Amino acid sequence: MTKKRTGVFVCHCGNNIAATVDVTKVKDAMANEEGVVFSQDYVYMCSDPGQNSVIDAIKDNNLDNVVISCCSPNLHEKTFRDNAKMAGLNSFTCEIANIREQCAWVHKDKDEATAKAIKISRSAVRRAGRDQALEPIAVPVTRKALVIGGGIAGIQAALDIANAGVEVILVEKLATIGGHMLQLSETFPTLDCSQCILSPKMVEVSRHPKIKLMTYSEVQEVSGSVGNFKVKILKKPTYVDPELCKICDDCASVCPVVVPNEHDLGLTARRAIHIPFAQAIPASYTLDESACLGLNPVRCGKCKDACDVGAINYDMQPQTITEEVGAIVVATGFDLYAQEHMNEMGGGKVEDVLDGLQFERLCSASGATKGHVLRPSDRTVPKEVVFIQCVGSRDPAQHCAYCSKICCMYTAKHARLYKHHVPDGRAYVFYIDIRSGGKGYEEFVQRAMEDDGTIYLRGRVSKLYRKNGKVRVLGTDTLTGQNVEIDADMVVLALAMEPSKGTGEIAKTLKIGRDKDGFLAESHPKLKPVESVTAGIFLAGCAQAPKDIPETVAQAGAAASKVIGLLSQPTLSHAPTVARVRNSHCSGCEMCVTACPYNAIHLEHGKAVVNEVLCEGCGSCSATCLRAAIEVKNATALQIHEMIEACLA
Amino acid sequence: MEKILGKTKIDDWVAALSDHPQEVGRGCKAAEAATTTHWQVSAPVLEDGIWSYQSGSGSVQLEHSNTTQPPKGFSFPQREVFFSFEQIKGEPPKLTQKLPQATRHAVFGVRPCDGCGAVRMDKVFSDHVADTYYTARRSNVAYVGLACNQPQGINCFCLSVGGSPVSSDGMDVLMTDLGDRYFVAAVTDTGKALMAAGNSVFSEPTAADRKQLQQTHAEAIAQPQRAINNLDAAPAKLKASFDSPLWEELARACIGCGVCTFLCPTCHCFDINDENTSATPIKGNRVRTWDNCQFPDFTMHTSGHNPRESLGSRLRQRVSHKFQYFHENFGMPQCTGCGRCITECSVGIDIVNVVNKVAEHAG
Amino acid sequence: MSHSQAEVTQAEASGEFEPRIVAFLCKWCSSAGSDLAGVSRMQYPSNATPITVPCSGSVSPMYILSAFKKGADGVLVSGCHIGDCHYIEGNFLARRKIHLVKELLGFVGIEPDRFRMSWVSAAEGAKYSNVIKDFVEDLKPLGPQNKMKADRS
Amino acid sequence: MINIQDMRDTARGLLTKKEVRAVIGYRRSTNGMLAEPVVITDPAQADELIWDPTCFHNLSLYLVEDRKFLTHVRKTADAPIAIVAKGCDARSIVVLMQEHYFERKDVYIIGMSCEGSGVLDERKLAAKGIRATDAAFDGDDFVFATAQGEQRIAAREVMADRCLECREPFPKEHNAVLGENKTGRELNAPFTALHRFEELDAGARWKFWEHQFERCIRCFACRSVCPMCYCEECVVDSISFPVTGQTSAEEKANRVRWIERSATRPENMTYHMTRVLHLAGRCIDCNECERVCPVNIPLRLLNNKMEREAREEFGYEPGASIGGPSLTASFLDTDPGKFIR
Repeated sequence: MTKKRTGVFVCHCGNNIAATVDVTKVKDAMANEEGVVFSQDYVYMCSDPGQNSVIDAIKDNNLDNVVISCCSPNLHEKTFRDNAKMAGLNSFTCEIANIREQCAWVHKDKDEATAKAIKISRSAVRRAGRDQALEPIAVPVTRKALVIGGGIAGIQAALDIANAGVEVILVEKLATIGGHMLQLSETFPTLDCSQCILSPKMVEVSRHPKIKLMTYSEVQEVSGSVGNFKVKILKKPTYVDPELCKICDDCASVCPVVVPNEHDLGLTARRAIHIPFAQAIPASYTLDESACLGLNPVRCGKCKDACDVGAINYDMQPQTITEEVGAIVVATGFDLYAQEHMNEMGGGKVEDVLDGLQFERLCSASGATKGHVLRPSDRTVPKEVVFIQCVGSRDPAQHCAYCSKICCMYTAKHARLYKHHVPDGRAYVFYIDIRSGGKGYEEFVQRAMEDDGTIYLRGRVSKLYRKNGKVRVLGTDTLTGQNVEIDADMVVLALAMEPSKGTGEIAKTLKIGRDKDGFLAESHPKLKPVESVTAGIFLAGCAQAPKDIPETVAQAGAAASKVIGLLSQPTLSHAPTVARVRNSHCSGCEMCVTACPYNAIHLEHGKAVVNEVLCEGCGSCSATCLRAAIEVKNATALQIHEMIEACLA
Repeated sequence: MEKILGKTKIDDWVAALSDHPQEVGRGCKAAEAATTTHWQVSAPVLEDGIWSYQSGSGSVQLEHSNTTQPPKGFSFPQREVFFSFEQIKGEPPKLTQKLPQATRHAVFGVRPCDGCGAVRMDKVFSDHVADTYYTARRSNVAYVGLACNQPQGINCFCLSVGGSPVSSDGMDVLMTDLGDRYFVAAVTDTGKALMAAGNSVFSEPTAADRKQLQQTHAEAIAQPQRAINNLDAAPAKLKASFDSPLWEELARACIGCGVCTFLCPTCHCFDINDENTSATPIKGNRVRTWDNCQFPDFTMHTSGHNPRESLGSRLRQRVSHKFQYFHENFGMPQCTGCGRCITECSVGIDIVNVVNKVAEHAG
Repeated sequence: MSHSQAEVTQAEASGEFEPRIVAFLCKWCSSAGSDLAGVSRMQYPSNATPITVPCSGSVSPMYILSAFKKGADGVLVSGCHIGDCHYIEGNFLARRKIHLVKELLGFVGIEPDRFRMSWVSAAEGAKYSNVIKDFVEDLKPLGPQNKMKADRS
Repeated sequence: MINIQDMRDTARGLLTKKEVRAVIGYRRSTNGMLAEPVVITDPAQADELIWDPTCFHNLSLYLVEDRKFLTHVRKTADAPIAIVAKGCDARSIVVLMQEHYFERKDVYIIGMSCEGSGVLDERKLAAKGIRATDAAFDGDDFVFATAQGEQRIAAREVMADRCLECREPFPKEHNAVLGENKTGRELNAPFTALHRFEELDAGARWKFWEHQFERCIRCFACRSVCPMCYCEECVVDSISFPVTGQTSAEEKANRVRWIERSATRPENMTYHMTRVLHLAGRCIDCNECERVCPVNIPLRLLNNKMEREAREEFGYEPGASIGGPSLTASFLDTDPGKFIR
């Protein structure tokens, strides 16, 4: 084996490095290193002449690998790797020694900084000397996408992807798409009707030739990786054939079972066989198995008898459908933080204390009271209503530490809607701050105060309880410093938003991370806000963090564009710095299999095998392996060993 | 030179050796001797539950059963630096030989089997070719032996390998415990010098002393020991049993560790490695360390082939070396019957049993 | 001038003990955090030489022991905060392994201050600088590490 | 109380019916009173088997050897292999199965309950000045045959520390089991020796270990006897590198020399500390390493330290479950992190 020939290029970065690091000394020291056949310094390595000098030196000196001692690899690693490639080298044999951010900029003493720059550079020389030439891994792409969640985020993403000509499978857990947005009465800041703007999109989904809609379905299993996921979807039986169902309601009218209606958050009731709401998509009834007397003509069978078209089939079985997709959008949305957690707010046990969504259903023309604001306990018009913001939010000690972002706005909307329904009523809002950033938002809140006379009280509510047919609200107005006591007819809590139930499971199924609050984690908070930590899986809507409708739609569009971009390539390229198994050393103990965060390792004939497409090169396997039988290419134990030596020489 | 040393006076002798400017040493030149002022005395000390040679305690009590490690390390240490090297890029390498320091060791309490061990080590390292490092150390080591009035353990078998519990082979001085005093006999010139250094601590032996010595030695030799059945036949029997399946059977429990050979007074295999201390400039030491025929890479070829891959073949190597190959080269068995490899083997591999069984099997 | 002369710094020449630290930094958080310290021009002692690794979870106990054997006076492993690991759970694995290493080092009597682990996010330049400052301060009174350092004479 | 004849009958029966291809057990050695490991294949050999306080060996090592041999000759076994296993040995078999070294069906475990007793510590017996030619269990006592006649000693006086501190003297994982499952032993609390050592301050601990690591002669008996040290190449040294015809020159050249062959303190220390870390969560305290050490390095303290950390900090019990994840390949959200800055 002939010795590798290494070239070192030390950058002055103008005076950024040269002021504290004696670059000439670094260059000379590197020239003395074993294996280094070329060493030079230059004022701006990343300038055109600098880059050209790298290319020329590689060619002229027959270099096998290069080290650039310069700024952070985050800035110019790609630049110099491209240079290496242009000069005919493999780009993975170029290493960056960061002597600016990690050295020149943080030290004053020139001797010390120079000594450290030499160690950093020497360490990079050792690493480069052992670098293997690697080629990016090409992965073919399945041109199909999966969208999980049929709320506004999922609907938008599915439509955007489908409109680009890519097939989409839209999976929704419930019997209809629409999500929470469909429960809303009006939307801020324009007060336009939520259903009116959403229904057309739902219809478009149902009719789109590129969208395969799967309601009443759940994603069970996901394997594979970016470009080629394999997804198992469980389609639960609705016991009604949507093709035949005429939505005549004959079945529901004979059904003997009455249960609370989820769509109205329990403010109304429905039958075991039901349609969630008139505009549901798909337009079909669903027989709720958990409520039904037994799917058995002997036990009941009334609905089946009532159905003229024979759409009801008790023998319908759950189906598992396997699909292959290239990318996934997760839009599993939110749920409200449960009132039961809020003891100081009555813990869900005090009558006429509603959450925000229940109030939406009270205001909605399609809701429980047909759009009349009546309090649930006695169906009278509430004259004094207290709205409380930040219930469960911004309370790191007991509840959720984060701000749920939309409650200031929807509380203002609620107050206004209430005042529009009950002009002589009094609306109080307890708040901590008003956060109304957004186009037209601040003006909207101002109108709630000024036009609609909502009384805003800055302070927290300490307690509420039922007294004399009213809800007594005890709180403090921190602006006046006075205690406030209101006997309200109704109280509306702006409860915190939390990830929808099942977010944990779906995150596990997809092997994507969650943040400390349980929301799905984005890959980078600023630069990759719609990417999950797993390549090929994107995030949209409130599953990622609380947000309002326009933001959700924007994020869904962004996720869709990422999917379209990804799937527009014939193949994908995956970083080749992945784990490699040394068969002679592997004993098949499966410790790496357990440790791998990506399920990228499995056993074949008693030896570990790495799926290079799934492997992200984190090295958890190599640190766990007791036998040095697995390591990450170009970050091998031998390289680290020599780098340690270089740092301490 | 034969003397009597009262047991209470042994420390005075040790003190005299430690303090006495020393002018003689095996083969040392006058110029070297002038720079050396005393003997460093080592003797068995019971620490951590084992007997081991230690120096500097000032007090020597020869109440020990044999040491866990033989004294071979005094002349053949587990690690020996041959030379250091340094190569500045573009220049030829610079080598600096590292000869052992000329410390003189007087090792007390050496048992006859280990004295015989020294004889065999000397043959290996100086008979045909003198090993610079070994001989440099060996010339500065003197063994003050102690005869075994009783066998040291249940696995002693020196008598059946041509040795004796009272043998003075390899010793510079041989002491015999006569109850309240030692009978001290010089074996070599170095031994005489050692005794001379003690001078007045000794007294002359009486006829009664000599008679007791004879009797003690006779009784010692008469003590029952384990036995290799027919030593003289062993080389031929082993030779005939090279391909015997018995080896694998006898080695079935072997775990392949290095206890038997590292603790053996006559095992002398070594490995030579470069230990780098710096990559730029290249710096390091060339080092000799003990190696071990029981380790899996011993005799491993570069090709990956290992002619002695199985534990049975490694056991055969150890036993045949002791009782056949060494005999062929030097006319004596290499084994001195100390029994360490039996006593310390964690799985009961017993060289006496092995030799006897193989011989029996060979018919 | 040979490189070894170049490395004799003023402080070393003046005789004050300058601990030598090997700092294993994960690529995504701690290395980025140290970059931020640089961008923000936060000054800290030059004793720690960084080695960027993919993830704190990739730091084998062997690396740590090896650094001590090669004469490091202190060893730092720094990764992403729990929950922020770029590789989802590498730092969880690291936390468990490093705990064992740390306990073992202390058990055999190596000063606990010689080995340190920290979580430094990409946004915590100041924290990185403080981690190094504190480490150097804590190491100075301990003097050179000779317990594990191979004597290669 | 275990009747030796029952064990012999079990072994004989298994071999006669060809339910197993061999039985790994103990027989009397030629080295004094001690037992030695034996592998028998002939039912007639069953009468050689013994069971007494010198049966300290963890025979699961020979399951490893057996597997290595089968791999080497590229054969698959036609029947399981039987093994005589104490509580601790059975736990090590569980760890080996957890690491897929072999499968449950490959092994027939003849469990031997220590019945609230344990095995002998030869050093403790030697310290009492007793040279015995035979040893036997008898209730709470060990009975030794000596030149001076039979000598009866309370077992706990000469029992190995690890047995005194054993939490599970009954082999839970077994196919057949002999002896009673005696619980509620009133011997030493777990980690008694460790606690005693930890009363020393850091300086004294270093003095202790400095001395111990100086003394190691790197005979690798500790590693060789350990059933968990089954790696083809030990990562900490370049001694046992498995070179095959397929091993490339590059692979040979790229061996990492984490430690040198020289038996100096830093090298020895790195070796032992790596071994301890690699045994964390895998060591089941059979303490064979310490027993076989010719220079008596107290390795158990190191392994016990890791075992207690695993138990107290991570709730991990080595050898408890075949299907569970390994200690260092897994984690809990609640793992301690206070040491992290």
